Amino acid sequence: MSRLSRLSISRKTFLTSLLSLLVFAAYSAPLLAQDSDISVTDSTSAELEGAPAAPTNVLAVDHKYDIGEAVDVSWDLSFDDTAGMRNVAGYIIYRSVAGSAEFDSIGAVFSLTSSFADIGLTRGETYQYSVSSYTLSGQVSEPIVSAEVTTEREWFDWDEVWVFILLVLIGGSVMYFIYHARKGKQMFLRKIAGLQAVEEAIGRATEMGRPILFIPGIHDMDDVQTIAGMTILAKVAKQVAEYESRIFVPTRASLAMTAARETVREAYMTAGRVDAYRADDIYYVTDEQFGYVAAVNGIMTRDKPATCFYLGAFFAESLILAETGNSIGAIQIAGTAQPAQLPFFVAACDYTLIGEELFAASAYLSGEAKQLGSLKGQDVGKVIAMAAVLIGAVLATLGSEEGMNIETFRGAFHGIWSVFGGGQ
Amino acid sequence: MIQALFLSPVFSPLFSPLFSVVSHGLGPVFSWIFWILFVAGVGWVFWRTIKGREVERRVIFLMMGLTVAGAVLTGIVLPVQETVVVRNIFDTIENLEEGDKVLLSLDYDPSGAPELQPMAIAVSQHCLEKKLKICYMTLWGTGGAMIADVITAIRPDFPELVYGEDYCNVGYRAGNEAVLKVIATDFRKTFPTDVSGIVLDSLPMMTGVTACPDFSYIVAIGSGRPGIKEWVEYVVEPSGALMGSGAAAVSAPQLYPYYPQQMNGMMGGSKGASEYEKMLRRGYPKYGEFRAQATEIMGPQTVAHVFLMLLIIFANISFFLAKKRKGASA
Amino acid sequence: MKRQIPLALVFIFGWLMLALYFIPLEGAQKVNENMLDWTSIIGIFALALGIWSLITVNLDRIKHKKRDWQYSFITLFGLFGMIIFGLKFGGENSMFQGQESYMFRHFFNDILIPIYSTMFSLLAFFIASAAYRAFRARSALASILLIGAIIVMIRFFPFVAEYTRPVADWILNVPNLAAKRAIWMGVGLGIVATGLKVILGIERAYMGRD
Amino acid sequence: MNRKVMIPIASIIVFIGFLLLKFDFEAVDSSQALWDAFIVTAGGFLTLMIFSFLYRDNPFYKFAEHLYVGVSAAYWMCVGFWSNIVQQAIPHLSPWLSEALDQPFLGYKWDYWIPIAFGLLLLTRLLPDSLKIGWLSKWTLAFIVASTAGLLMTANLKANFISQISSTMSLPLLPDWTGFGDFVSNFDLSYGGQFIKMLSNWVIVVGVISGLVYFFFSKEHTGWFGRVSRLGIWVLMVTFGASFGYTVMGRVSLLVGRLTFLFRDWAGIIS
Repeated sequence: MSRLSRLSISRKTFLTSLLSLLVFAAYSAPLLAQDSDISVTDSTSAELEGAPAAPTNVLAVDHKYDIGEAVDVSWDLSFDDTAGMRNVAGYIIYRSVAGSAEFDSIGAVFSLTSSFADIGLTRGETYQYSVSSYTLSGQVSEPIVSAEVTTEREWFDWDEVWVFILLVLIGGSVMYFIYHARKGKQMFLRKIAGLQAVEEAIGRATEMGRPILFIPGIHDMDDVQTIAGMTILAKVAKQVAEYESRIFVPTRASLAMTAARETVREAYMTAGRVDAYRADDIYYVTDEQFGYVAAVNGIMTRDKPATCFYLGAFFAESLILAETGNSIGAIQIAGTAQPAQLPFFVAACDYTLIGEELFAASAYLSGEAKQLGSLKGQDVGKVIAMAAVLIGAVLATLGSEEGMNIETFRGAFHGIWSVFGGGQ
Repeated sequence: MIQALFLSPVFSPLFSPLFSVVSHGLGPVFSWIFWILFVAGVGWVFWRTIKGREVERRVIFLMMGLTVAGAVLTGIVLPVQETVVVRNIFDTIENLEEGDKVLLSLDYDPSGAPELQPMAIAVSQHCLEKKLKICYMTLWGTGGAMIADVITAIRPDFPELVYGEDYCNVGYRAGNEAVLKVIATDFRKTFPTDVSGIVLDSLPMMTGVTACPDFSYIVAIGSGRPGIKEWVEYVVEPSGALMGSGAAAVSAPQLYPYYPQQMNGMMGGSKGASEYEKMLRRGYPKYGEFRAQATEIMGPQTVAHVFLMLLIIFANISFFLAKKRKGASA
Repeated sequence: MKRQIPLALVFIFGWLMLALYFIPLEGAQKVNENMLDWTSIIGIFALALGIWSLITVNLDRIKHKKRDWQYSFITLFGLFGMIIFGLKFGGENSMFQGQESYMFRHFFNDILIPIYSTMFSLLAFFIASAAYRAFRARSALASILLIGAIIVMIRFFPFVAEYTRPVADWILNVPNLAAKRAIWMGVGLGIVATGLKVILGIERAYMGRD
Repeated sequence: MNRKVMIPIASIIVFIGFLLLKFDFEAVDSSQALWDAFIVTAGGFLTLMIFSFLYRDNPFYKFAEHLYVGVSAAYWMCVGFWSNIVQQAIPHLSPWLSEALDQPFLGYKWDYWIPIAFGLLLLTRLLPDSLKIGWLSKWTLAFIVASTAGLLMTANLKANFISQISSTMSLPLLPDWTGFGDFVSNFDLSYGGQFIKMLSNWVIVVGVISGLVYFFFSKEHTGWFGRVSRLGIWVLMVTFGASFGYTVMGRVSLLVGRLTFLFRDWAGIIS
């Protein structure tokens, strides 16, 4: 029980830290937006005959967090865009380079748009921008000029700061629990149905004297799902070697074949049966998706494997494989992180590892403490997600109510939301 | 004589709301034979179910094959209902102005073609009717052939089209998501030339196009990865371009989360395509029913659906009967 | 040595790629973009291994007259035939123009694509047999699966569609969205944790030993 | 004569018969006409061969399968070789090689040597085992796996985790709420109505949270936690059922495409 109570403390700590981070972000977001090199140029009423009112408050700000190649231009909408004549068709943006009075038109946006990102500039150069509104009939307002702005380089991409913070939080807790687990801390883990069946399924194949088929998905090693599949393959192959059964691993990707060979050979070596390892049972078929499926179908109907594993990235072929496997009476264990293919595996296989369970499976099967520790780190990530969803929902609810004095919450909420990239 | 009987006023009103038959099919006599066989087959499966026997998978295969084959041969057409998700795409294109540029990305291969090609054709026809300029591209190596097919299909309707002025084809570049990442901000970096090596600057319609948002509308039609999800992630989200999409039925549900924020409309599978064809037909009557590819597919699909639903119902009846029997014997 | 160097490589490249994401540096973006090129170039070398494996497996089958060994001739015939069509020599008028060759392109587009689409269309049959077997109200979970499928399937029928369509659309838009989001979040976490384990060298089954 | 000989011979005769039927004898370019006829005939036969697998495994299916594997493997290798090595890498490596392969030299790029080097390391696997340098291939594996893992971690965290959270956390649980009285008097079951809006937001928030609870590994799913996790798996199952049902449509359309080809282009039954 002490274990559980300690767990809840760590969770509380994470919740509190998350909350404080969110609140911090909410307050700092407006500060970040108000930058020093903002210029305010008030416009007077339109001087040109029939021309729409000019936009106001034209600001040009160096785009933060980049290598210094972009400037964000923004302005307040023309009076004739939102009210007044309502004849504004859009805005034209002009740019001049350091001191030159010559403004070139660099782009235009539709009406009701109040920002423009100018990219592909030179770092360290000073620019000046101006914006005019125009109507469909071609009248253009006087241009409103911004203050000068110099592009700068930064060394950290602050646009991605939330990715960084969450990476540190989640990665940190994964590492923290791995470290703890290494020190011999016992951890509770719930059961996953498909994984408990693995050993039984291999045993059954051995009894029936039939081989085992393992498909590590159809992606190459540049997909994390394939890597997870390989880790499971290592455990399966080890057991196959111990039971003196036989395993076939046809692959669609050639690098995956190389990896699978290493994996299986290692497993046979660990089991002390390196002489029984047959490299030719792990082979590349073809890169063509359905050519691969055709060949695997052939293997299934001819070799009649008693157990089929499908663990990795799958696409449309999932159901073809699973149904053919079913027709030969094989026990089938599938797992993928492709949400679109899960329904078919669930319908046609005996056991299915859903999404995250595929990644968890390798840790479960390895039984190594450090692997298991990472699962707890993943759970911390889920707590963060749940907390964020709940807090967000509560704040949004409060924010939608009229007459309550909750301006602070509302502001905080909008801050968080915008920092998270919402509302764009 | 027999034909006259089947076409007689007694029978045709009975079925006209259910389905109509297009001219290229085998005709009413065959349709009747087909329906009789279909009902007989389903009845047989039902009979076996009642008797508590499982239906073998090959029988299911055979029935499925006969159902779809029969429906294809008879050329059944069913009524289509429109949805807002598809209508949004149609309306966006309808409201664009003459000369606006549309980027059409066909990210699929021949296996996706039955569902997706009709979308590409219908959207192209609509754009050209509105005198918009279309730029074709693809993220799939096999997509080049798809673009060529679409262009071949639409050319006869618009003989006056000029390559480079009214439409162009920049073809395929390897790199999947990387291509999108780059064209979101710099179109020419990845596509300095069109598919046949002509420098993009020399194509009149591409002047002024420097990045994806320079297109008034992007329609991404795709069936996998890289596809619509990648378009949203690497183009729409960073650049704020306006996008509509056409997805294979299988991937449509998982793309719903992007509607309506990241994409303003989506055509899902042949259903979505046939809706678009219907809207197109209404606005531009010259596109008759006979030329609507997706609409033609819908008939067999629905018949197959009926069959599948019946199968599921039978399966459950047999399951409950078996349970009851087991309960009675115990 | 044999063991340490790969692990060191994993560590270095893993952290490097991770860090580059956050650094706005010309080089960083270039490496990010080039990574995909690099992977595809290495992929071709890997493909050589793959093709070699395909050839040896089939030759072995023929040599030992294993089951269906005759068909290995067809595979090898197809393989080498296509490779020959894919060669490039003899200048502009030759029929060998690499991947632009007439035969090479058309053999694939016109002969193999039909097989491809046919394989794909087998799904129509398998989906029927899978539905027949799986959609039975055996247990609470199976019943829920069944209900979800039925509601969505009847949305396509012309007459009932009017009434079932809103429900089906709602299921596809709302609970579907919730479930997909939960799956995606979980997958995101799983990938982060697995990636971290890879970079730290904890997950290294794919590299074998020795 | 036994079946093993009869079946291939009969098939070839039928094939040639079909070819003759499809051949346009009046065509100006007879080799083109032959090719056209061959394409349609072979396409149809191969289609039927694959369909025959539905009945059971048979020599025709085996033929199509083995042909498909061989040709497609070679196809992807050639395409990869020409586009990735010859067109992409060579023009940046050596002017001499570029010229030999008819490619314009585009200037040196040292970084293209990295994949080439790793690729060559991979090929050490092909050398005889007695040389004992096959293990060098693992360097390549290490490079690919690590760098893609590093790339994917951030990309996935952003796309799958953060963006999903941010789009879920903006849902008000009481949308357009102006009081209970208004809610009751304006009660509306239509799709855009307040009740459905509210229900949807609740379902999404509760669905996401219960789904996440289902994925929880380090806590036993019992008690209230178990009930929430049970709810989570129910939501997943409804979704799976719905997606399955939704997919049927698309799959049948592929079959329609194939059968249309068979009936129209191959057999010529329908126009």
